[in-house]
Amino acid sequence: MRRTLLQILLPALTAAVVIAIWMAINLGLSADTRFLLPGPGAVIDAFGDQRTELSRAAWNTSQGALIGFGLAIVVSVLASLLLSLSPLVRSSLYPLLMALQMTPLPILAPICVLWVGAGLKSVALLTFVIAFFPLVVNTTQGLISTDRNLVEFFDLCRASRWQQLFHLRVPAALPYFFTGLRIAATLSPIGAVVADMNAGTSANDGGGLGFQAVIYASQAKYAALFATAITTCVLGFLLNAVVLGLGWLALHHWHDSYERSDR
Amino acid sequence: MRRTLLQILLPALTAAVVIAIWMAINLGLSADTRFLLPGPGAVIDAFGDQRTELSRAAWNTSQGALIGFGLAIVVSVLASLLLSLSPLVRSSLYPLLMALQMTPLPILAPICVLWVGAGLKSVALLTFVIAFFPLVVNTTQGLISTDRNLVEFFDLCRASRWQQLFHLRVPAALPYFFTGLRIAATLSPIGAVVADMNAGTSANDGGGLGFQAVIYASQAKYAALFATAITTCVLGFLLNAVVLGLGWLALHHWHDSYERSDR
Amino acid sequence: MAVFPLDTAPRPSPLLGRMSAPPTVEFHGVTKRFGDGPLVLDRVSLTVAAGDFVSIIGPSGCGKSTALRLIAGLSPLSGGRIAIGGQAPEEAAAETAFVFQEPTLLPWLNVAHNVELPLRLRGTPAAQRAATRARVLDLVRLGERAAAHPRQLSGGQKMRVSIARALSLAPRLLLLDEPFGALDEMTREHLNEELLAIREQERWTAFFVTHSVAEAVFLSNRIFVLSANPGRLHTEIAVPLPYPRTPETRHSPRYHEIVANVSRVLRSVVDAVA
Amino acid sequence: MAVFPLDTAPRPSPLLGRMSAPPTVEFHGVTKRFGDGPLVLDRVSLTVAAGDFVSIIGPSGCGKSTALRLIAGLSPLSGGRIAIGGQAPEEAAAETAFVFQEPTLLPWLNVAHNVELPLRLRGTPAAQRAATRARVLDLVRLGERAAAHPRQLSGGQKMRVSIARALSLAPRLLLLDEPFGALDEMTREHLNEELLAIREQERWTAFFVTHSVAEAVFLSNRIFVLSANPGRLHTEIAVPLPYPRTPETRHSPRYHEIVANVSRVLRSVVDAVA
Amino acid sequence: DKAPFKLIVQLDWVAEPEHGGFYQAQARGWFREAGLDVTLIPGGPGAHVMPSVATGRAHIGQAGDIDTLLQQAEGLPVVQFAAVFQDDPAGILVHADSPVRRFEDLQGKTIIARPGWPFLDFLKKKYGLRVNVIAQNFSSAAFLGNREALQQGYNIAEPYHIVQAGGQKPRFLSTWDAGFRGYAVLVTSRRFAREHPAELSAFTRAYIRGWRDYLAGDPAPAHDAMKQANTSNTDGFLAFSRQAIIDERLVTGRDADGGPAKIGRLDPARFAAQIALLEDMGLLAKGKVTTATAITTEFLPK
Ligand SMILES: Nc1ncnc2c1ncn2[C@@H]1O[C@H](COP(=O)(O)OP(=O)(O)OP(=O)(O)O)[C@@H](O)[C@H]1O
Ligand SMILES: Nc1ncnc2c1ncn2[C@@H]1O[C@H](COP(=O)(O)OP(=O)(O)OP(=O)(O)O)[C@@H](O)[C@H]1O
Ligand SMILES: [Mg+2]
Ligand SMILES: [Mg+2]
Repeated sequence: MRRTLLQILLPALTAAVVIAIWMAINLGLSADTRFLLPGPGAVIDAFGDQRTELSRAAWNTSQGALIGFGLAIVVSVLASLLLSLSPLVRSSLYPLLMALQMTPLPILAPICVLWVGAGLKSVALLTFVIAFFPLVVNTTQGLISTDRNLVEFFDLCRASRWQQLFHLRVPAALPYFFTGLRIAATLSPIGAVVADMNAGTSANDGGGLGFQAVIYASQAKYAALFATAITTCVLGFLLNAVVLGLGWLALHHWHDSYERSDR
Repeated sequence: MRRTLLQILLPALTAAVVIAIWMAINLGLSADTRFLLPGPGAVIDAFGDQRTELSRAAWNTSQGALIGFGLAIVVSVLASLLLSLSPLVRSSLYPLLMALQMTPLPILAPICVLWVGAGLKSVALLTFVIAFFPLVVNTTQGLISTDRNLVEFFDLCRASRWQQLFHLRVPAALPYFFTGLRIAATLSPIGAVVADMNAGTSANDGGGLGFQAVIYASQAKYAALFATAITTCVLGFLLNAVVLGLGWLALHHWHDSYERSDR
Repeated sequence: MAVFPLDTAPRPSPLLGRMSAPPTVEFHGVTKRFGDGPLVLDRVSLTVAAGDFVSIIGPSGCGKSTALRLIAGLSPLSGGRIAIGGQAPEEAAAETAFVFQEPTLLPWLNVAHNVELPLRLRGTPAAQRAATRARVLDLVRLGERAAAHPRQLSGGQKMRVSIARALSLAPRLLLLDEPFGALDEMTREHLNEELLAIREQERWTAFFVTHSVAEAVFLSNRIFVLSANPGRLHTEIAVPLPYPRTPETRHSPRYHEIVANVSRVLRSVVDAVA
Repeated sequence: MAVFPLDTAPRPSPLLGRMSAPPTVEFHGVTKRFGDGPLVLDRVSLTVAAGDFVSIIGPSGCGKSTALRLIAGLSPLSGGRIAIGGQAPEEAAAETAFVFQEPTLLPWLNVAHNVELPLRLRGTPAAQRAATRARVLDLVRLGERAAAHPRQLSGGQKMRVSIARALSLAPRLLLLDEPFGALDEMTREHLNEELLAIREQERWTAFFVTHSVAEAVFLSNRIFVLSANPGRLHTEIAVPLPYPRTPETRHSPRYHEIVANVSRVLRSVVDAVA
Repeated sequence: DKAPFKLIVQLDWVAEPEHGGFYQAQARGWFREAGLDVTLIPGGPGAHVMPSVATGRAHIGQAGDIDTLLQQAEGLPVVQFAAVFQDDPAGILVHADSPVRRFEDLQGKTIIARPGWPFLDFLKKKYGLRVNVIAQNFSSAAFLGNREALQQGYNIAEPYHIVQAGGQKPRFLSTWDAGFRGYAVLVTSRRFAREHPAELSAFTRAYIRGWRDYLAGDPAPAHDAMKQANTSNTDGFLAFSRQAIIDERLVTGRDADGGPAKIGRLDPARFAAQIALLEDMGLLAKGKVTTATAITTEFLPK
């Protein structure tokens, strides 16, 4: 009971402190530079003024982020299964994945636009590229960190490779997988925003948050820019909350990272 | 012996296959679009032509990437130690870190430039922001996943919080830490490149790889753009190799993710 | 004390396509070292007939667990040869169940699922699995803890789950590494008797590591005494007590005589080390 | 058999600023359940005098480990009160060493570092640490394996490292959860005697969980028999054999009589359950 | 005599002929003659000219007048005080064989451009055009790779690079042909304008002299400096770009009254019209900026 209350109060307190610091800096800035950090009031006004653009942009970016995130999950799990097969496979394929991750967006974005067209598809694809790597590294590490004694038990049971994967390595990898998932859930919305800046389009669906951010930045609408950033963060928070919930469901009854109520 | 040979041959084979596919696509592309994927020959020429710019840019970016990476390690470890204290601390502070991670670069970059000036300092700072999050999430997860039985043993020894941290939680967290480190080592060079696009300057030291990439892209010098990308990848590979080596030193004698020679 | 038939539906051997028989086990000059460490097992040769119940005893660290792991094919030999029903350990058609020295349960599965796991991996239908699981859990007296996770069990309970899991398999080769060490004497005797009762129903060859000479004598028809540093086969002792053995066996003078005899051998082995 | 003085430099008690004495331990109606599960310990009351060597025996899962964890303050009580030297377990000034039922070694430290760890945490100087480590490792006969990592040890060796680690501490309250269960009889007897020898040198109150009635009788001056489901204190038995006890004690008729008596009590407890 | 006054100039892009006035004046030593120690900071993708100037990190910056007006409307404390280009050479690149020949042909098309480019709003307003935007980041890859593509570009740069990359020289639809005439301007912060009028005047005089000499005289000093500041500059590009600036009379003015005398001049009437147009298009809130607050001609030579 006291616990639950704290669990709500403390984060709220943190938020309050952040807003207080924000306001203090805003007031402390000279009149000349205040525009760089608009106050909370101005940002709230911006939310009101720009609600049509922002909600449309948020909707577009959410789609891109979710599709990219989903794609990253599916592909990274498959890739991790492959990579977990042996150190040789890893040393052969990891460099490829790293190269994909490290190719700068100015190269990737135009290719992507030419390939699948600008807008949602490109944004989802670029988001995928951004969210994929942390997932694949964590999931692979999880898959290869399985307790050797349990692996031997499965060998003895003459379990097939698949059985060993699904009954042993995959569940044992979940703590790593969910760690990667949290990183990816945080990177996906911001990845979608960055992708949108490089490959978004106003066609059909209208631009996303990245598109809006470029417009606001070029017009020095800093309050609106902050509103865009806050909207991105909210998307990330929501995605993270879902991931945290799933992690709890999958792990709390056995993993040591969750406090045991039955001590 | 056979093993070691394979360990060199297979990655080389992968590289060869990649280059072969690359050349095949290059030849298969129509004359109109071939420029999008310049052939290996053109890229090698570009390395030659642009060696002055590229080596200067690579040097600048390396500095930014290394400083940002180093900063990310130090700060993430400190932050993780804080976050590992309790679920309450986590639910209070994680949202803050996520917000930092998710603030779009068009917002962060100008503030950063104002604060520390364009160029190396800003690039290092923005690289830090990009590399920090995967590290902190992984390290924290590692710190809170400590075997409960060992925690109880430390409690019984009346170990101080610090002792428990340094003798127990930190070593136990190393597998997670190194996983995060690999992600960060990959993100740092590309992060420095992206940061350079947003806050780099050709003043004083000259721009980094990101700066060059944008210039090359705007000048339609695609072979040079690819040379930039390859240089970024090489930086990432080097950083990763160091991290892998350190991970091996720290973990191979006890962690199940390394194959045991003594079976 | 009721004895339940355990998963006795005919199972084809993976290689022979018919019910497999308990295998013979032969060690020919088996040598084992880990990496470039010292010798752990030194030229061990022994022959075990099909259906033998063999106990291995010896001081801590003499190589008992290592020997079982070699039989199971979990660890490569450094020298010599092991034949199980004439085949190399990795290829042996015999179905092997291994109760490891540590419980080795999957922490994310509850007791019921842990016990059912090997059957599940074999594709046994759910109904049959549930029946077998209920039977073996009753056998180790853990029927009521079926829903608990391993971390909620006592040390002895975890070990009993591991035993139940092995028994659910109706194996042809049974490797037991100090399975009853963490149990109280009464539970231990109960399980000793159950084990012998199951042996009357099914047929397997068993290797049983224990530190209790009395237990070794009660259960097995042959006892191998290992000496340590390096592990060598010191003595092989036959136990000429007839099966089936019952609680009364423990009171027979013959039994006590053999126990005293084995103890003396063992003591001489350990004293040689100390 | 030599007995080595173990880290006997005077250590101030953290609270009293002087050498602490072995504590008394009292249970007042102690009740324990996990979460909303069934009762594990039900109104257990007992009193242990300073310097007592208490054995706890009872069927697997009856709550022996739980009782030790409660004494160590590792687990909260559900009801009742425990006083250690008059204080609550978490605050007790007595320095406690606990040999857990599982070895609980740090996998990244080698044997030597694992054994030295608690002394290190206390800030004992390196030279003294090394001397103590060498002594306790000799005691458990693992001096030669000091450089090995836990995963390179046999089950019994791991347990011995854990025992050595506890003995290095010269504690005032010693909690031993089946420390010798994984050891062969000879090693076990050796360590039994060492333990008693150390007891003559240092002074501690000990709680010793075992499944061996003979061991319980040989070591302790009092035996608590627990019954299961829920764990209740069934009987308390005094062992009126004088200390120091020697290997000869094991041959005395008195000793055998008490063992037989305790066995009978234990059997009645288990039969009540089965 | 006094130590020279330190002045920092933030350019909007890497050193190129569009900065000819700065580099020529610098190379010829005319800033120093005017008692100024000028540092030219090349820009690039992350130049952040406006925040730098507004916060005093740089004293003078180069920017587009329309963006500047929009930002002034948001309260940025900057003022426009001299022209770089009388007409901004921005426009739409069109493939040589594209059927798009006039602005009217853009109906329903998609243009690769910076999101929020006001010219597109203007087209919508003037021709009733509906066009879509694909966000771009200075790269012309997507344009080159697609024969149908249309892209925002600079007449004095992209065509050259596209030809160099093996493409056909694209056609160009200029903003001024549509009647959308923006300046490229120099800006400074209000505070600096208030506190250092003399230095600004001296600077502007030297800057105009630099342009005049760069366009009419020998550009070699400026080009050498530009090559040093930006090693990817080639003689071919510098010559092309300078020639385009001369041919299109970007610095001297495309109007009838154009000529060297117009270098640097700002026309308040044109600004008033510009502001009215932006207000009309809904990009500027009415009355938020006026010519009086947006620009000053105080530092231009009388
Ligand atoms: N964390 C827990 N949650 C729920 N039940 C638990 C937990 N820990 C122990 N128990 C239960 O409490 C009972 C007592 O456990 P405990 O470990 O004290 O037994 P024990 O006497 O030490 O047995 P053993 O001789 O097998 O070690 C057991 O039935 C066990 O299943
Ligand atoms: N992976 C390993 N690397 C190096 N040495 C090992 C390894 N595993 C076991 N050993 C050593 O081999 C010897 C035999 O070990 P084993 O586990 O077979 O002993 P054991 O007879 O089962 O002992 P216990 O009764 O204590 O379980 C021991 O000295 C042990 O330290
Ligand atoms: Mg063993
Ligand atoms: Mg226990």
